[in-house]
Parts: sequence; C-alpha cells; structure tokens
Amino acid sequence: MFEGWLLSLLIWLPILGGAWVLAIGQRSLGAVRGAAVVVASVAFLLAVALWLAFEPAGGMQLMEQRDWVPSLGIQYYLGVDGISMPLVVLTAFATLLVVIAGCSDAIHYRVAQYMGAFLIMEGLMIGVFVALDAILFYVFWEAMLVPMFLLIGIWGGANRIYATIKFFLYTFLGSVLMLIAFLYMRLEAGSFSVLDFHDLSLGLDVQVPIFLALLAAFAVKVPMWPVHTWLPDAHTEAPTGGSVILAAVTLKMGAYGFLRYALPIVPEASAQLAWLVIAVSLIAIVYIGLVAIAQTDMKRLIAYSSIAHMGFATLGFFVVFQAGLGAAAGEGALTAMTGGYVQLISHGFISAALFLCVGVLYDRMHTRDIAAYGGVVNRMPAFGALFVLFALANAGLPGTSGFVGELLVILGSYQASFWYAALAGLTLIVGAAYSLWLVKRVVFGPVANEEVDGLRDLDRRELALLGVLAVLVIGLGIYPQALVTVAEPALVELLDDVSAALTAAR
Amino acid sequence: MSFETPDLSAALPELWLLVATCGVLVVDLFSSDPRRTATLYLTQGALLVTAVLALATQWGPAEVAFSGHYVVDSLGAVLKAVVVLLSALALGYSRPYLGERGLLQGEYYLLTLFASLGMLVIASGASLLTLYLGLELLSLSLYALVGYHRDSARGPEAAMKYFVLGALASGILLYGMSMVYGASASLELGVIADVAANHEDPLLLLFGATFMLVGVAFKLGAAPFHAWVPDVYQGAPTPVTLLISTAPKVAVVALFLRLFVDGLGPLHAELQAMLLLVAVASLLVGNLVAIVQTNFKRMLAYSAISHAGFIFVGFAAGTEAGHAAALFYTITYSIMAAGAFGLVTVLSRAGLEAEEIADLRGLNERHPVYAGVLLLVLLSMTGIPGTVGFYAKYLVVQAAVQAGLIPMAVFAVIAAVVGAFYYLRVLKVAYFDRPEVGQDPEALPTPGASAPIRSLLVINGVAVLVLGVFPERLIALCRAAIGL
Amino acid sequence: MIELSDFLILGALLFSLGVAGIFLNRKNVILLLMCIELILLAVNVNFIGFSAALDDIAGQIFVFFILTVAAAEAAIGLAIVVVLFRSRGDINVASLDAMKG
Amino acid sequence: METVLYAIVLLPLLASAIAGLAGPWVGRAGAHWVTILAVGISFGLSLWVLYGLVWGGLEPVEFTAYTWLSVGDLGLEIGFLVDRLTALLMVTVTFVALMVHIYTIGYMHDDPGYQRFFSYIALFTFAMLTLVMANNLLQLFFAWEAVGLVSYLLIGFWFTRESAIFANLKAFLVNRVGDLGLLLGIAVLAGAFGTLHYGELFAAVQADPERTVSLFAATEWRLATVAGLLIFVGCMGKSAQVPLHVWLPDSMEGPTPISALIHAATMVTAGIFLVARLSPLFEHSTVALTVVLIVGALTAFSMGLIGLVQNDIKRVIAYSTLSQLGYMVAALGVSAYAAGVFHLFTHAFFKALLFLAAGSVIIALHHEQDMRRMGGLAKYMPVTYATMLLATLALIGAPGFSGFFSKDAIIEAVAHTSGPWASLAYWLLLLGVFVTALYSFRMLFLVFHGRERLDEHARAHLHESPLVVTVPLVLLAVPSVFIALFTFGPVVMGDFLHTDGAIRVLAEDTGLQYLAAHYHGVLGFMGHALQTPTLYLALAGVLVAWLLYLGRPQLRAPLTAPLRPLQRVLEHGYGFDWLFIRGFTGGGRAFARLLARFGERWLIDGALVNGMARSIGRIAAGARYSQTGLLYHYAFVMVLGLLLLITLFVLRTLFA
Repeated sequence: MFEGWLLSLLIWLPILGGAWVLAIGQRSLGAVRGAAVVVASVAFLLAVALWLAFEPAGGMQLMEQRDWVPSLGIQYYLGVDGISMPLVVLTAFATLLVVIAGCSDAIHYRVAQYMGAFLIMEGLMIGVFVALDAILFYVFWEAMLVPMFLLIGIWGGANRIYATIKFFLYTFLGSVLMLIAFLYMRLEAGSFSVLDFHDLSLGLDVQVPIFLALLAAFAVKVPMWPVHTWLPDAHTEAPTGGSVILAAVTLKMGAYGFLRYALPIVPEASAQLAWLVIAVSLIAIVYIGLVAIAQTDMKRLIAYSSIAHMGFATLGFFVVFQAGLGAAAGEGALTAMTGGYVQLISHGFISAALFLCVGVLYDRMHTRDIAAYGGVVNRMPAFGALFVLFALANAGLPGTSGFVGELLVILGSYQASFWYAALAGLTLIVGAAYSLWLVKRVVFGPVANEEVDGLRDLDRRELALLGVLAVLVIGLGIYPQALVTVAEPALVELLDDVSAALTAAR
Repeated sequence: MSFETPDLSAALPELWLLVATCGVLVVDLFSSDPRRTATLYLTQGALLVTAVLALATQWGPAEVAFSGHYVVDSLGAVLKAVVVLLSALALGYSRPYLGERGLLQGEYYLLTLFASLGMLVIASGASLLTLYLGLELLSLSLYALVGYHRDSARGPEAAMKYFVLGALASGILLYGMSMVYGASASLELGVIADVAANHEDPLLLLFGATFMLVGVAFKLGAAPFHAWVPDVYQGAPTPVTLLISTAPKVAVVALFLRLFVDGLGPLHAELQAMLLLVAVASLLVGNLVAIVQTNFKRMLAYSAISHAGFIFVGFAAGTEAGHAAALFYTITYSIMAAGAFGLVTVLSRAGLEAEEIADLRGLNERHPVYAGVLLLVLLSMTGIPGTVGFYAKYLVVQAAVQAGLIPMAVFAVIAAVVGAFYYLRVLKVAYFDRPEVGQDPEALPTPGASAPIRSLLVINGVAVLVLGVFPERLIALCRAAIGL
Repeated sequence: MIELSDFLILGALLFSLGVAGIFLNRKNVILLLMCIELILLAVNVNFIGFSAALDDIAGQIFVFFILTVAAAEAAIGLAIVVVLFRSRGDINVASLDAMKG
Repeated sequence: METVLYAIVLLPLLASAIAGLAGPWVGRAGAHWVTILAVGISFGLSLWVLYGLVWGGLEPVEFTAYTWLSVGDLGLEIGFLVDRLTALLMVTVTFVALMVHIYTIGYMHDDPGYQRFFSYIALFTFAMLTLVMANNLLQLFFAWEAVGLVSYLLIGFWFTRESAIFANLKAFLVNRVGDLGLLLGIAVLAGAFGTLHYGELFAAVQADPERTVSLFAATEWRLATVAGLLIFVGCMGKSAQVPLHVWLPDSMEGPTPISALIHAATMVTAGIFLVARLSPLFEHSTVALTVVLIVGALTAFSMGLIGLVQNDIKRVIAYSTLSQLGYMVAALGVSAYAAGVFHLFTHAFFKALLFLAAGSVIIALHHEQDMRRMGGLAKYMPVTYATMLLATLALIGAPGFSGFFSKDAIIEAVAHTSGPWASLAYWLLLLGVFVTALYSFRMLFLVFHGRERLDEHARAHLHESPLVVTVPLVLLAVPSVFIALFTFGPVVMGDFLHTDGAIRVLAEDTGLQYLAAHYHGVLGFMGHALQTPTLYLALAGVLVAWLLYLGRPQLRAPLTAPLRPLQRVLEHGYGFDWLFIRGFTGGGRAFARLLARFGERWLIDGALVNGMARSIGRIAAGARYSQTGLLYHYAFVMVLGLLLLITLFVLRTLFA
C-alpha cells in the first residue's frame, strides 16, 4: 500500500515543509513554530507508518525507481531494508525532538531559518538512508552539510565559525574521494545502482583503493580516530538541536555507509584491512574515552564519548572478519555486527538525550563549563534524575539501551580475540568514569553558586522530551528484540553475501 | 574559373547580428534618451533573435561553408545560443550600474554586440583565419570595455594590462598558427586534422600546437597564463567583469574545441601532458591564492582560475565525454559567475562598489533573499550536490576517471575541497557575522537596482538550484552538441 | 636562394625580440605597443616564408588580415594609453601596480 | 509456582516504582507501607518456597520468563532457577531487607528524601532477588549491575555531601573493574559454548573440562581457569576482596540502613553467591580455586587488622565486613562452598544487626560516629547494647552463636586441606580470629562501656531508640544467635546444597568432606572447638581488648608505641587508597589530560589539521607575492609558462 511513494514523501515532505517554513519567514513566530512542528510530526508519523509497513524478512522493499539524469545513468532509486529503516525512523524522531526543543525562547534569532534548516536536513538525511543509487546517495550525503554548516555557524557558540568551517571541510574532504570511487565502480558495474554494485566482483588490487576512498568518507563521518577532531568542535559549538542531530543521525550516516557500501561491495579489501578499522576502533574506545575524562566542557565531554561509542559500532562491523564469519560456531560475526547496529540506534537516543540535557542547563546558565555547575539536583530534581539515568545509560548500564550494543560487540569480538574484547571492555570503566564524574561534578554536591541556586526545574516541554527519551532508552534496554527482529535478516543477508564473496575469492 | 556566390545563409546568425548591430548603432546615434531604453531593448532583442536563429537554423550534422573556413554544426549552434544569451544576461544586469556612474552610452551596447559577434565567429570557425578574426573581434571589444570607466582609478590600468598581455597572447597564438600552417599547408581545420592523423613526424605541428595552447590558456585565464585575470576582474566595472567571466569563456572553450579537437585532435596523446600541467597549475594557483583575498571580485577571479583548471581537466581527458564535461562546466560556471557578479552589481551604487568581502557582512540579517542567492551560487561553485556546480565537477571528474586519469581526478577534488574554504569564508561573513552595531545603514550595501533586475538575480540563483536538481536537459544538450 | 629556414630563423628572432621587449621594458607603454607590432610582424614573416615554400596563397592572405588587425589593435592600444595618461598623468609601466596580490 | 516467583521478584519493583515515581502523592507513610508490604510478602513467599524445597517435596524450579535478545543461535534470556541455594539467599535477602525497611522508618524519620530512600531499597531488593534467582549469567550480570547502581545511588544518597558523592563514584568505578572481569568471563563462556544458561554451561564444561582457549598467540590456557579467574575478578569487585576492597569502607557514607542491607548483609555477598553458583566451573580449575583461597585469606586477615585502628564506628564494622567476606571467599577456595554460603547466611544476620545497632547509637547521638566521643552508653540504650553484644559474640565466633559454626567450619575446612597455600591461608585465618575479637570488643567497650566522653548536649537528649528501630534489632538478634543450631548440620555438614545439584564438588577429599565425615552433631562440633586454637584466640582477643580499653587503659600507650609504624600503615589502609586515588585515578586523569592536550590539541588538531590549514595559508600568502601587479612580471610569467610547456614537449619528444 505504501509501495512507490512513502519513501519519496519521507524525503520531500520535510524538504518542502522546510521551504514553506522559510517562506513564512519573520512574519509570525507562532506560525513558524506551528508549521515546523506540524511538518516534523507528519514526517514522524510517516516514519512510524514505515516501521509498521516494513516486512523484516522482505529484503529491500518499498522501492521506487525512476530515471533522473538518464544521460549519465543516474536514477532516482529508493528502497529500505532492515538496516536503513530504523535509521529513517530515528531521523524523523530526532528531528521532531529538535523541532519541539527549538520552540523554546532559547532560539529567538531567525527562527524560520532555524526550523527550515532542520526540516530540510531531515529530508536529506532520510534520503541518505533510503537512496539506492550511489550518486543520489552522494547528493543527499553532501547536501546535508549545508544546513548543518549554517546551523552551527548562525546559532552556535562563541567559537562557532572555526567549528563549522572545520566540520564542513573535514567532511567534504572525506567524501569527495568516495565520489571518485563511485565513478570508478560505475565503469565496472554499468550503473550506479547500489544493488548492482553489490554484484560486482572486483580484484583485490582495485578493491583496496576503493575501500580506502570509502573509508575516508565514512571514517570522517563516524568519526573514527584520528579524523575525529571536527566532532568535538562541531558538537560543542552547535546549538543544542544541531548537536542532537549531529550525534543522533549524522554520525550514523558514516556507519551506515560501511554497511551499505564498504562491506558488501569490497568485501575482500574490507577483510584485508579489517585490522586497520579494528585498531582505530579500539583506539577510539580507549584513547578517546580517556580524552573525554580530561574535558572541562560538558558538550565536549559528551562529544568525545560519542566518538568512543561509535568505536563500538565500527568495531562490531569489522571484527566480523575475524570472528568466524561464515562459520556456525557461536556466530560471533552476527553477534558483533548486530551489536554494532544496536549501538547505532542506542547512541542516537542517549547522545540526543545528553545533549538535550546540556541544552537545558545551557539555556539557563549560558555556560557549558563543568566547573560552573555543582549541586544542580538540589534545584532541579527531575532534571537531575533524568540526567543521571542518561549518564548511566551512556556508561552502558544493563537495562538501558547502551548496554545492549556493548555487550553484543564484546561477546562477538571475543570470538576474534580475547584482547579485542578486553580492550573494548575497558569502556566499562572509562565510560563510567567520564559519565559519572560528570554527574558528580554537575548534578550532585552542594549548590555551587548563586546561579545554580536560581535554577528552575524542567518545564513541561523539556520534561516531555527527556521523558520520551528515557522511556526509549530503557525500552530498548529491556526489549532490544524489537529492533533486532527488524534488522537481523538484513544483517544476516549482508554477512552471507560477504562470506560468499570471500569464499568465491579464495 | 567561375565566381560562385557563397551561400550566405550558412552564416545567418552572424549576419543578422551584424545587421542588427548596425541598426542599434544608427538608432542610438539618433536617440536622445539618456536612459538608452531603446538601445537596450533593441540590443537584447537582437541577441535573443540570434540565439533563436542559431538553434533553429544551425542545429544538425556538420556542414562546411565559405570554402572550408566556416562550419555549421550542433556544437556551433549551442555555443552561439549560449554565448548570446549570456551576453544578454550581462547586459541585463548592467544598466543601473552604468546609469549611476554616468556610463550609460550606446557604445557600451555596441561593444558588447561586437564582442558577441566575435564569439559567434569563433563558434563557427573552421579555419585558423576565421578563428583568429573572431578572437580578435572579441578581444578588442573587451579591451575597450575593461577601460570603459575612464574616470575610475583602476579601469585604465586593468585595460592596459589586459591589452598588452592579450596582444602578447594573440601573438603567441598566431605564431603557433603559422607553424601549424607550415606543417599542414592549409588553414582549414579539416585538412590540418588529416595531416595530424597521418603525419609521421608531427614535430612542427606540435610546436605550433604548444604556442596555440598558450594563447587559448591565456584567454581562458588558466595558470600559468592567468596573471591578467585578478587585475582585470578587479579593475573592470562590475558588469564588464560579469561579461568577461561568462560568455567569452564559452567562446574560448569553442576556440579550444575547434583548434584542438576539430583540428589537432589526433595529437591529443602528445598534448595531454601539457593540458594536465595547465590544469594542475590552475587548480593550485587559483585555489591557494583565492584564500588570502579580501576583495570579492578578486577572489572570484582566482576562483575563475581554478575553474579554468577544472575545464582543462575535461580537456585533458580528451574524450568526447571530457569535452562535453568542459562545455557543461563552462556554461554552468558562467551562470554562477553571473549570479555572483550580478549580486555585486545589484548591491553596489555610486560611491560604494560593494566589492569587498567585508561589505557582505550580515547580509543574511538584512537581505536574506540575496544572502540565499549568494549561498546558492557559492555552494554551486564549491560543487555541493543540489546545485548545478556539482554536476559540472561530476562530469569533469567522471571524464577523467573514464580516461584513466584517476590521480588527476583525485587532485581535482582535493583542490575543490581547498577551494571550499574561501567560499565558506564569504558565506561566513554573509551569514555568521553581524553588522557592526552603530554602523551607518547608509554605508551598507543595499540592493538598489530596479525590481526586474532584482528578480533576474533571484531567478539566476534559483536556476543554479533547479539545474542542480534537474540537470538532465542541459547535460543532454551539451553531450548532443559534442556528438555523444 | 633564400631557404625556408632563413625565414623561420628571422621570424623566431623577431618574435623573441618582441616578447623580450615586453618584459624587459620597464619604462614606456608605447614601447610595448611597438613590441606587439614586432611580434605580429614576426608571425607575418613566418606565414610568408611558409606560403612561399608551400606554394600556397592562403598564408599570404592571412598576413593581410594580420596587418589589418594589427592596425586595429594599435588603435585600441593607443586609445587606452590616452585614457591612462588622462587619468594618471604618466604612462610609466612600472607605476601600473595599483592592483596586485 | 511461577506466579509466586514472579510475585517475589516484581512486588518490590512495583513498590519501588510507586514510592519513587509517585512519592509526592503517596506521601511518607504511603511510601513505607507499600514497600514494607511488598518486601514482607516477598519474604513470606520466599519462606514458603524454601519450605517447599526442603520439606514440601518441591523440585528445583527452572523456567524462562522471556527472551531478551536472540541473535542467530545465541539466545539471551531472562529466566529463573530456584533451588535450595537460591531459596536460602532469597529468604536471607528478603528477611534482612524487611528488617531494614522497618528500621528505616525510624532512622530516616527526618530526612527529606524519605520516599526516595524507600524506593531505592525496594529497588535493591528487586535487583538482589533477580540476581540470586537468575538461571543464566546474562541475567545475573543485569542484576549484578543493578545492585551496583542502587549501591551507587544509596552511597550518594546525601548528594550534597562531597564525601558521599566521592564515595559513590569510587564504589561504582571500582566495581566496574570487577564487572569488566565478569563480563569478559561471560564472553569467554559464551564464546566457547554459545550459551549463558547455567545448566547448559555446566554440562558443556563437564563434557570437555580440558578445553583450552588461546590468549596470546601460542599459549593455550585452560578455559575453566581463564573463565574462573575472570569471573572471580567480578567477585573481587562486588565482594570487596583485596585489592578491589577500597570502595567498601568509603561506602559507609551512605545512610546506616544501607550499610546494613547492601554493604554488609546482601550485595557484597553476591560475589560469594556467584562463585558458589558457578562451582561446577570453578571445580575444574585448581589454579582459580587457589587464587580464590589466597585472596580470601589475605583479605580476611589484612582487613581485620585495619579494623583495629578505626575510630568511626561504621568503619570498624565495614572492615569487619571485609574481613568476614575474606573468610567466605577463602571457604570457596577450598571447595567448602557450603561453608562459605553458610557463613554468608549467618553473617547476614549478625552483621546487619551490628550495623543497625550502630545506627541506633548514631541517631541517638545525633549522627555522631566517632567512637572517641562515645562511651558508657550501655545504661542509656539497653536494648541496643544487648543486641549489639549478641551480634559481636556471633561475629567473634563465641561457641553456640551462629557465627561460631560458620566460621569454625571454614577454618577447619581450610585446616584439613592440604597444600602449601592452604597452610598459609589457615594461619592467616587463624590470626584473623584473634584480630576479629580484638577489634570487635574494642568497639563494644569504647561505645558502651567506660567513661562517658559525650558532650553535654548529646547526653541530655540521649535515650533508647524507638520501637521501629529496636524491634528489627531484636528480630535480627534471634537468628544471629540461634539460626545455626538447627541449620548448621544439614546445610554445611549435610548435603542440603548438593542434592539438587546447586553446588557440585568434584574432589573426594576436601576439608569440608573430611569434617562432614567426622561430624557428630552441633554439640560435638562445639566440643571439638575446645580442642582447636580458634576459641582460645578469640578469647585472647577479648581479653586484650578488655585490658587495653577497660581494665588497664594506661597500658595502651607503652604497648602500642613500638607498633606505631604498623599503626600508621594500617591507618592508611596499606596505601591502597593512595594507590587508587593518587596512582590509578590521579595517574589516569593526568594521562587523560596529557592525551587531550598533547594527542588531541597539539598533535592531531594542532599539528595535523590546523597545521595543514596553516601551511596552506602560508603557501597562499607566499604565492600571493608572485602577483606583483607589474606588467612586465606578468609577461615574464607567461613566457616562463610558454618555455615550461615547450620544455615538456621537447622532453616528451626526446624520450618518447
């Protein structure tokens, strides 16, 4: 029943809605907010419809295929599978959150542009996840930079210009090489269809440069060590909504790229260079975790923790090559990959929640400096409780969504090497250290100063936003099967393809 | 020996434009309207009719006329239409600017028309002679236009530099032509192509080709023959800069295609290294030096150099796809450049040229629509998908990849990333910087031009977006023109 | 008998002189115009030499066009020199550096 | 049966949610009534289950409640396994929890976080029950972390106190070190056998006990050893074994009922339960068991010593807890699981009692915890004094008291185990008995006897605690004294824990088996005690304490003077705190700062990213100068370019 239009609508409704909001412009604040909320809500409802209509075992579905630039063989080709569908829903959800959060008085400068940018970005990001044509994917992938560039630059913090230009150039540099890889693959495959790319069997000598080009794009976006330094700056300087979208969705685009492009298209090179990705993932988990401890800025700390958590996702995706891929014993590969995938969604919730929490504080005190806080819970008990919950989820407490991915990745990577699991497991300590030390310094303790003394607790809107996230974080922690059921068939298929390709190559 | 009347209809667009130019000349002579309204509309009408004529009468398989000196083909038709339309666009932006500075005279339109005529001739040139004449007609008109604002401090200096260097480049080009003539015993490109294809030892031809390449690279503003570009872009009146950066580029691409594809095409393998060198040098110089510019026009000049580098990447690919890419790149670049310089034109007024980057400070706050145009145009120049600039770069890079020039492609895209920085810097000023508190609003650039011109600017900006989302027609046109 | 190579050597010499004149001269703009003429003449010599050697008339026709264009070019050039002089009061090449960098 | 089990587990959770989330609506009384009711029902049902298992002919129950996650073949489930071991712990947990709930009404009477407190402890009860009732390691880990979480929340209950929020962070992090070990152990087992279900795991281990895993490239380790050691690290964290014990003394920053419930009676014994539960695994690794024994014995002795120099009443009891946990762990190390679990069982009562009694003193003195400002309280607080005396006697192992049986069983079991490590452990444990008696009575004398060192204000308001406090004391005192009399025989010497396979011992000649073979009833065991040094060492400890703190206090100074260095070492807890705070935490933070500054800001961001941007900028600024503005330079550049192209062309022609 949704065949042929739902995905398009999910892309274009927010984009056109964003244009509409832009057109309303400065005339009425209420109209702008109302329109933005309506558009985001409708998009979210459509995403829910997508979830309901989705058939987990149905492979790629809801496809749409039209000519777009026929003389170049570029198609408007959409479809979702178990890997992309939850990410689409996450995107719509995160945007709705951000739009509602943006209805506060904290955002008062050029509200229409602010809302419009988010809505347009939502459409573009959904486009990234559902595009099945490499160039279409690339178009959404790059175009998404622009609204984010403006969001950080216009509504960001003190150092916003450095941060946003760094963000733009970093990601731009990463992705142009991917374009060249796509063009090369087009020559080999005869079309830009991702599904045709999957059927390619390239020689290893070609696969390695293609893999490296894709790695450059995706590693920057994820981001992986050592190309991660745009993220702390961008997260820190972005307005709250921007940080939420960056963390909840943008980073997932890189990880999604690995699943959709790197692993299935160049499996041999992925296998060959898995050690590299594993190594930098482990560095991300341990090194970045330590760096997070040393931060004095709340958003920076959370940003670094994001990098560390994304390290789990990439570890899970690439450890499969050493964790008995194709073998039946223990199925470490599937465990690790599922773990990495769950980590994506979970991190989307947790980091969004943490950034919203910091936003709540920032709106009141206009500083992100940890030292300026202390004893917040005395004046904001509800906030304190939720903040502690999210920090614990960030530390991977069982029963929250943060635990699921970490557990599965550790279990899976043990199959590759005990030491992978041990190093990854250090996050139990390091993650708890930076999360809870943050809580100790900000939330607990006696009231630190007069400003803290004057804080008021969450209003209804903030409470609702964080409450919904809390429910999701706990819900996914208690019933992760809801997500895994959807994603697993697609991941199994991916692993089967990869292992078949590897077998064929031998 | 019998005298044959040549079939003049082959040159219908040129003849029409010539006649119309003479008509404009006469009308302008007797017009006393200080706003030159009649001149403007006649000129624009003449140009539009030329475009229609070119497409209507000349699209189709190649036909040689005028004893082999003239060719009528689809490529020529497209080039002509594009060239005159871009000229018309440039004129469209120019009137208020000229009017406010007392420069609104018939000569301006006439010089533009003659330049357009020269470009038309280049587009159909099938012999060295025709191409030379077309090029000179174009160049001489442009020299005059650059120095058009006689009372400005920089105009004459720019004109002088342009003239001397341009003449030098013409000399080098001619010198090369003489060599080619000597090697092939003919001025006709078709004959030259045969000779080039069958020559045992093409030394002399190559020698000539090297010199001619310098001439073409100069006219396109490619490094290391770029030195005139920044000074001329900066010194010329903004509408003239707009003109120089648009239509003549297309004409020079035509010149290249005629000389180095129709004529010396068979020697491409030998010339490729030089083309690559020019491409690399242009990308380097353009992108690097643009970073440190503070004058918007000058920065755009350096960016033009880097775009010339991209066009040369397409040339270097040497395939039909590469040529189509270069053509598409040039056309779309012209649209973007028209938008950028058009914005400067619209924002400027007598006494405030609005050409410093700092003048754009807080543009989004004061005039979000114009800031939006600037955003689209600069993003397009950066090559961000969703704007037409992406497809321009895409086609060039694809051609390079297909031709096996993957390192070149990689270098080009990395250069594009470096280039992104200075475009972002301008956007930063326009979007992120706020106007200084207490600054006299009178001292800030304000869109002053009439409503139609402001709409033209918006349409120009939106065109960048629309062509970026639906590029198929234009791409197909360029490919068809090349014969793909 | 004058060989083709003699024409070419002469042409090359004249051409080099003209080009060198442009970048060695740091005084007067008029000199530049003369150097440009010299370059065009060098080309003419080449064309005539080739025309004679190849027994092809097209080269000589080309020369006529070059001469004509050269005249037009000189006219424009002088016009610019006049404008320049009017606006700055001198036509020194070395003082033409308001725009740089 | 399943419904009953669900009820046991979920009622406290429900109560916790009501008290916590609906706190403002149910009010203070509502909060305590609902939680007490829930925990009370849980206790009753647990008792019923235990009764059923022991006398009612119930078979051990095992079922899967719900599939948490299934990936491929790996099914991760939530399920229950209730056998006698579990039932014993369920009863212990719910009973102590119930007492603490009641006691809390009095203790926390004036606290603004009243509802929150009840919510937390009910949540704890839920988590602890989930832990002991789990039928697989994953659920155990869930609950393991959940109890850790509640512990974290409760230590930091008074979140405005710097010391409290320091202590809770420390507790959580140190526990996380242990959790890492446990998680890796779980990974090892899951990786090897593809399941975390106890029964399947044990069967798999049993089927191939010699299985190995390779940690380093070439060396192969026995799987049981690797998994056992890693899991034991988890046990060390939660059960506070040296060197991961550092969090427990600090955890006394929490309200006293918490110290009683979590940090003495139940949560900290989770490690003991874990090892006992995994006995079929540990039995396959002598190495792991030996490590367990040594760590336990070391903890038992060394932590007891520290108890001698503490002045804070709660810290004395905390170190005593550490020491007693050491005894339990040592028992596990000699395969005397039953003895270890039994000590856990008895210790839960008397240690909870000790804490609650101490809490009674503390509230009576308005939150004064320094024993140097107490003394002579016995006459003001007779019930507290009496119950505390009973608990202390149980602790030092006075014959007939519950602690006597459990501790003597451990010591005897170690004594009858052969091997050099066992001998060492035996001596440590033996000396520990003396130390235990010494610090216990030192505390008792300092608090309840001797000169009154109170300030006037405190004395004026001094009175016995209210009934909600004293009733739990009395109720706890009963089992502290008597519980072992009729349970010791079946549980430790009999095969109470063995018949249903809860605990499996492979060897045929363990110390405990020797004891069981020579066991002739409770009286016989007490009689036998007269022939062992244990009793006399305990007596000696009491005497010395009396001598130094009541009888001849003037002797204290000259006698302790030569021991001054030792005292300082003890006061600093052997430097573990220093090592953890300065060494690991400080070092870690310094290292983190170094990474952030050097690695991030200087190297990657500064040198690479911005460095590249800077060099591009510099090159650009330099390249700018080539554009001099002078015509002849421009022309020259053009000619150079021309020459360059010609050179290129010539080179090509020459070398083509």
